[in-house]
Amino acid sequence: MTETFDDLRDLYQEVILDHGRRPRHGRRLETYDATAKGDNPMCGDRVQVWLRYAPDGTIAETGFEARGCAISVASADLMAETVQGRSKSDTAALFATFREMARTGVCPACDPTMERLAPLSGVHEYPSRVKCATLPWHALVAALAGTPGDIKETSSE
Amino acid sequence: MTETFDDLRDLYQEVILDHGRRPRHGRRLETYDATAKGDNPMCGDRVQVWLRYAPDGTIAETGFEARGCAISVASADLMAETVQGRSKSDTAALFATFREMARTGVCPACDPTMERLAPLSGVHEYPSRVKCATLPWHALVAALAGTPGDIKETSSE
Amino acid sequence: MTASFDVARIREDFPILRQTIRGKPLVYLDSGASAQKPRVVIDAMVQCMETQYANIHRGLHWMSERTTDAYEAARDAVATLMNARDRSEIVFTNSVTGALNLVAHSYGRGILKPGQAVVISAMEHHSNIVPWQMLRDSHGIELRVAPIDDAGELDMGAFESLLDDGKVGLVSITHMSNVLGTVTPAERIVKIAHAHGAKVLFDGSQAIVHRRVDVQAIGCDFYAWTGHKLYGPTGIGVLWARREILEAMPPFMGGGDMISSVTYEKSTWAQVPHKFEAGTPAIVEGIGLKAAVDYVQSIGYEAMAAHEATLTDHAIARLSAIEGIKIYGRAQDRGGVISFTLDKAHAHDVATLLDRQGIAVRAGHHCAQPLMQRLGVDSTSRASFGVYTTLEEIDVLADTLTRVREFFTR
Amino acid sequence: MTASFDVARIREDFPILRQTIRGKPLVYLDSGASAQKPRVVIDAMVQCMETQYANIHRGLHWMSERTTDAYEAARDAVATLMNARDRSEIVFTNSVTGALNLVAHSYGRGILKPGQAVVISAMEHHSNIVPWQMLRDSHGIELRVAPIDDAGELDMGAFESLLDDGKVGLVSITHMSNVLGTVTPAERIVKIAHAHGAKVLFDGSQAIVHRRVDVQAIGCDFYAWTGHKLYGPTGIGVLWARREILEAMPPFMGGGDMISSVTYEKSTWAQVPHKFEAGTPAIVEGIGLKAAVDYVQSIGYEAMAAHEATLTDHAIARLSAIEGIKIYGRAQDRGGVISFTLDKAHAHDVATLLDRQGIAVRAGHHCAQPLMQRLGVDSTSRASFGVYTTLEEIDVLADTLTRVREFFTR
Ligand SMILES: Cc1ncc(COP(=O)(O)O)c(C=O)c1O
Ligand SMILES: Cc1ncc(COP(=O)(O)O)c(C=O)c1O
Repeated sequence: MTETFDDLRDLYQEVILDHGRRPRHGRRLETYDATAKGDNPMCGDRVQVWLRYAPDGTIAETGFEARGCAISVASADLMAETVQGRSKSDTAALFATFREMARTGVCPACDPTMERLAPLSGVHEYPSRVKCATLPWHALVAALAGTPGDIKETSSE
Repeated sequence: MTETFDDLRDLYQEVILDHGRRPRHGRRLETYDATAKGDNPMCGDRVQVWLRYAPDGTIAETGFEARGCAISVASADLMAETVQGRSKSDTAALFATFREMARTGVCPACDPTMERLAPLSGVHEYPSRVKCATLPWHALVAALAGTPGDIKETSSE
Repeated sequence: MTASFDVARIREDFPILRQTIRGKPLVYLDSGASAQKPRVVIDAMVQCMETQYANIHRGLHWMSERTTDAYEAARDAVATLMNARDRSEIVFTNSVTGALNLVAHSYGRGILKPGQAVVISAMEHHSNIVPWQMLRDSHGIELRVAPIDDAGELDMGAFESLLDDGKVGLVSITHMSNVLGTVTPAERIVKIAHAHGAKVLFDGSQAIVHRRVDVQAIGCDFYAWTGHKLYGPTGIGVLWARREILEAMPPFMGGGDMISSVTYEKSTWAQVPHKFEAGTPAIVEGIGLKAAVDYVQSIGYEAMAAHEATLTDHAIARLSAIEGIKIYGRAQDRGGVISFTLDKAHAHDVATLLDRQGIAVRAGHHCAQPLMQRLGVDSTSRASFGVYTTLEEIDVLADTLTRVREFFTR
Repeated sequence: MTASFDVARIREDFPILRQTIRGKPLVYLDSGASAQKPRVVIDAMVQCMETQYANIHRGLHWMSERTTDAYEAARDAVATLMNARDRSEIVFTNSVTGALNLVAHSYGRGILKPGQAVVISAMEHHSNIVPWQMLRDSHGIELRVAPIDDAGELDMGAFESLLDDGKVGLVSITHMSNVLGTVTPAERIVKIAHAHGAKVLFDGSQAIVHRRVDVQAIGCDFYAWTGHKLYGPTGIGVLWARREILEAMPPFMGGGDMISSVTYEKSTWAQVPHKFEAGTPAIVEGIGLKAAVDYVQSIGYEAMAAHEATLTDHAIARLSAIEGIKIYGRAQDRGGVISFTLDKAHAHDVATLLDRQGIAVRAGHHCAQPLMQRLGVDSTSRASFGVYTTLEEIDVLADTLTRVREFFTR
């Protein structure tokens, strides 16, 4: 097996397969401060993100429910891990860096905090899969902005 | 001059130029039994044909007014000359033969009565000009059929 | 393979099949989305642009006459292909979507009356749903949906009962599903619809790729399809309709070529089919489409259909044997389009993993969201076949799918 | 010729120019009807079909991703060409006729209200007349026609007074006449129209071939043109409109690619521009159009416009000297399109005689019957120029026309 799909390792690294199969944060939060949905009509992926803030306004916890591919689920889960303890503006900056990495496959601005997200950089080869990776982030950012409605993913990736 | 346009002789034979410039029958009949209009919307050619029948039902006289190119005017004039004295069914058969000749450039079924029309066979190279040559005939046939209304040339040539 | 069908020779006609993807030979199993183009189609387009290109229908010069002839020869070829009674029954549009919208606008708003109904089926492409929804919302036409059974076949009893009240003016239904492969019983549909006073339009985008379509034998009133799926160029589609219906329909778009005369007060329309062909048409594409039709005719529908049946049987046998696979659609009469899901892997991941091995399939809702809902899925993967598809390619697909599942199961 | 413009080198880019017609070198003076295609355009189309062709926007496989990129790159190239603020303001249609009908249907029926008026000019192509007549007749919109003066220029005073009552919702006007060559004062038209609360649509089919179009500088609301006249493929046209206007407009055609979600009860629309691009688009043609735009940009509008001014001045000087000729249109600001009649020969006979000498011109009403009526003619002959046109070709035209007249005068 491994031989045949060796060239898949760049895209489907073990960490993606693992988080895609067994997301740690794949659940609706019992109590939450904000939520938002993301939707990619082109492929049918759907995600909802819930947020709880700490007293200092940083993100205390993130949960999500996703219907989608391994990449979107893994991306949501890795996102949830990464943003824990961060401020809103930190998170927005992180998304910008992540999005750039997903689009281009490289990350000049990456610091160690991005390490957890780096396995997702392989999607840059597939513009349509880039959207899978960024969908949960769009929902997160919408939730942070306090737009709890139905957030559509635009096709601008 | 003549050298340059030698290769035009097949299309614009002297008889066409002559009849195109000075049609013998280019006038509305004072008294008539039938009339019809032809119209080629693609190029803007327009013709009206008037008919007078002899007591035996043959065509006694044909007149026309045409706005169009040398080929349509010459064709109308040569038609008017050719159909004089003919019965309706004769005329219809003549049109069928003429149309075939205009389309193909050859005329296996041609008899001496077609001689006058033969100069028009050059149009076969120009499908869009074939319609110029057949337009007056369409109007004539429509007049013979007793449809005095506004007859449109179809683009079926 | 049948004896008369030499797929290796046919593959040589398609330059793209020599491509490798990521160093692996291309296995193109996405013909249902769009077919590859044989050399003759590409050459016809190039030859037109290099030797005689000009705008058509109103030029008096040599190139315009030649190009007009070549473009109009496409109409003849299509009329023959579909066994139309008359070449003037062939209207060229930009795609089947354009053709279906033409009918929805012109027949829908011009002939159907508010209060009448249009029947579609539960397995339509969005192109045969949305135009009727727009007609419903703007013109007061009711939209009815004929259900399918679990095998993916049209429920004929339910279909007929939708027509019972006599309100249905038009049945617009796929002749072959782009998801399930189901071929619908066209002649029976027409009989039932006509008995209830309804006209019938078939979306033949998939069907005409797979079998001979004889509009007179089917007895329908409209038949629409799209050039790029029949090995032809993009940017051109076909609407066939009975001449008397076309003549009764008001024009859809206004512009050059579709008029007889124009004054500011009033314009009059050209004869059919030109009445429906406003503006400079897809000239080079029409000429390419003729080459595609000639190509298909030279292979022959009988040979193509036999080849496809062989492929489809083999694919269903091989894919069914994969653990955790689910294949959608088990119609008796079906074409070479197979949708499936794997239990352990999402359709998109499947498509991407296959792509890494050079295998092109489609994954998603296939522009048929209501059907997806009926099937209880968000998306499926779909393999679809063309004249150039081989049994070996299907084996590669099946073997790779087995490994894809293992990859996601470890 | 200007120094920077090497027409001999440019001619080498166009394979068709090596053709002979009836043994004579082709003199193609019908670019206003449709332009010839440079090698780069043909190659881009061939290369797409031979190496990466697939349907776009929803494929997950390598070829679909590559082809989607290439097609969407055409949108970027067109956005840059027109200086659109945003690539999503570029809608691809099948032709300018399709673009004008899109506006007439969607903006006309969706935004304009019965009782409002649309202003066109007296020198429109049928494509910019008939859609508004159809809108008038179905939707109760008044159609007003701004007159031209005897030089063939828009009568700006009369134009403004048509807007006086504030009822005009849209001005839809040519940016350059395909008969008279007149370039209309776009920025002044926009100023006046906006001052009266009307939006402005330009039919730029001819204009964009001859000069740089900057939609932000012009300040208009819509701008439409057609690919085949800008050295691009047939089957593709462009509508640019301000994003907020496109967003407010309802969709025109329904189908795949233009939806966000579909259920039988209700569908929601994709973001602009996709909302207006139903069905599989003219993929290969879009890719060809990008090559055409790149080609035009590589020559540069400044060089093209200078070349054309040289040709036009020369042509007017040479043709005016012919006995019995009448040239239509003497606008100050004009492009390389020259209509004329000869006193002794009908326009069709002229075109045919020229064709026998290898010279391709157009003769007829040029899809502008109301303008013909205004000019008091049934038809004219028309010579129109492209980047590949030479002064020598114009000399051949003038010399041959002199002989044509003699031929009909003897
Ligand atoms: C000014 C103008 N408008 C509209 C058109 C129509 O273009 P198309 O036939 O490509 O739709 C043309 C060309 O024929 C034109 O010159
Ligand atoms: C059954 C069916 N109908 C309609 C369409 C739409 O075709 P197009 O996108 O060429 O208009 C397709 C293909 O996408 C199809 O398979």
